[in-house]
Amino acid sequence: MTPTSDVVTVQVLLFARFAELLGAERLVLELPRPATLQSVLDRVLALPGGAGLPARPLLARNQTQAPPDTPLEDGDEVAVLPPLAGG
Amino acid sequence: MTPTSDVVTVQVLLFARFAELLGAERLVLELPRPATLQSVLDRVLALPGGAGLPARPLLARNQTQAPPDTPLEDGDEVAVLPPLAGG
Amino acid sequence: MPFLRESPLDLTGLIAAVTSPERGGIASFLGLVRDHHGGRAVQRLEYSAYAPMAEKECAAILAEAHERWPMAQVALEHRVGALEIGDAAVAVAAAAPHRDEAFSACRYVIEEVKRRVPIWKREYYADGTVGWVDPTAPGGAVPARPEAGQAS
Amino acid sequence: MPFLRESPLDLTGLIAAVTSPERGGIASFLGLVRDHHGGRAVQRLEYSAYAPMAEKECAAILAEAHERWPMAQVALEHRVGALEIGDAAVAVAAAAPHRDEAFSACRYVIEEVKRRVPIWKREYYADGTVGWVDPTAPGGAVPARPEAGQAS
Repeated sequence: MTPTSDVVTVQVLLFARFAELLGAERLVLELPRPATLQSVLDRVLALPGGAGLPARPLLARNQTQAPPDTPLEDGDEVAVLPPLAGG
Repeated sequence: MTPTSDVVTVQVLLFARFAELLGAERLVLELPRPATLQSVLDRVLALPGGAGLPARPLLARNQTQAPPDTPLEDGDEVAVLPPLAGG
Repeated sequence: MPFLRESPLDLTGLIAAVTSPERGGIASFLGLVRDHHGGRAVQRLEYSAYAPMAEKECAAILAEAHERWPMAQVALEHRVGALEIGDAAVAVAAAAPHRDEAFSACRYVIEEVKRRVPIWKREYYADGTVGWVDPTAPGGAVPARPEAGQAS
Repeated sequence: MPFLRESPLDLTGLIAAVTSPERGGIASFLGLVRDHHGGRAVQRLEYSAYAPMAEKECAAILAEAHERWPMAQVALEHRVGALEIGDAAVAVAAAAPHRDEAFSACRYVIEEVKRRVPIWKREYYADGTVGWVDPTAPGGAVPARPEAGQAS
């Protein structure tokens, strides 16, 4: 893949109830540039089981929470986070 | 001592720096009726070493903090308390 | 020093880790697994985490606490995996020269852990159902419908 | 169950005493003997108390906490006698169904203990002097002049 590639490839991590709904804990997605966290979310929501997710879940890029309009680079790690319940 | 006695006898407890200043941890005082915590304090302040005490220390009657005008009965336990420093 | 632990938490060890001769006030918090939630009897539960992000968030929270209360030293552990009723899920110890800083730092850390650290809790109820806890759900955190038959 | 103790305090025991399956949040406080006070190096200290009144005040404080936070259970111990640097002088553990009550009850109890319980602290300084701590003194709690030669 060259710097001029018109797609970005990202790894998408799913957790807890979201992983159950989609039947997967990890996806690899290819997205057309320019890609954002929202692009990932739109694809995830369209997958089988994706309708069970909330429209605006917490999102993280490379292990840091980030807003939906955050641009993505090739190789980014994206996470779609169910409501947090630690502590 | 009969109920009509015109004096009350109280035990006075001194602690910490106050006990050091007065050279005693316990006094027995006879006070003319009507006696109050202030009566005890006046007597204590007049004892040798009593001048080192503050004019308005915390006072307790029968193990409960009480104001200086609290009346005393025969047999009461009075305490003159230095500034508290627990915890 | 990972913040996520698969073995029982050790508050005494956390307290010892933050203590020093200058820091005379130590506030601590221990969150234990309760036997009920939202009116339902809980038998056991499982915590899972997005571990690398959870570790980063915990480290960031402690760094923030240290910035806000420079004299305070805070330690934190969060359990993951299978827990029984009464097990410690989270432990925080905050030591400082004065108790005000110790309490404030301790409270800050536990609040931020609950707010920001990517950890999830699956409860197993006495009636045989299971549910993912959702503190943001209206009307309570427990799923209204049993999920026992749900594919995983 | 006396609140005043002549032997080392046991926070773990206090926590165990207040814990129950319904009370999942436990806030605690430990006050340790520091190695300095008001800029002076402290080597050791002695706590003395008006014991019967101190016991009554401690019981009253816990009863007030229980009245204000009915779901909370609080335990308290205060050391008396000779203490070394790092020894625990006071320990409070407060358990409640939710952490807000636990922290509030814990904080209330330690503040009231400091404010109301008749206990006094005699510090032995590194320079050989001694002093009774007076938290109400202007400009600091430590006596300005050495008391080494003072009669007792």
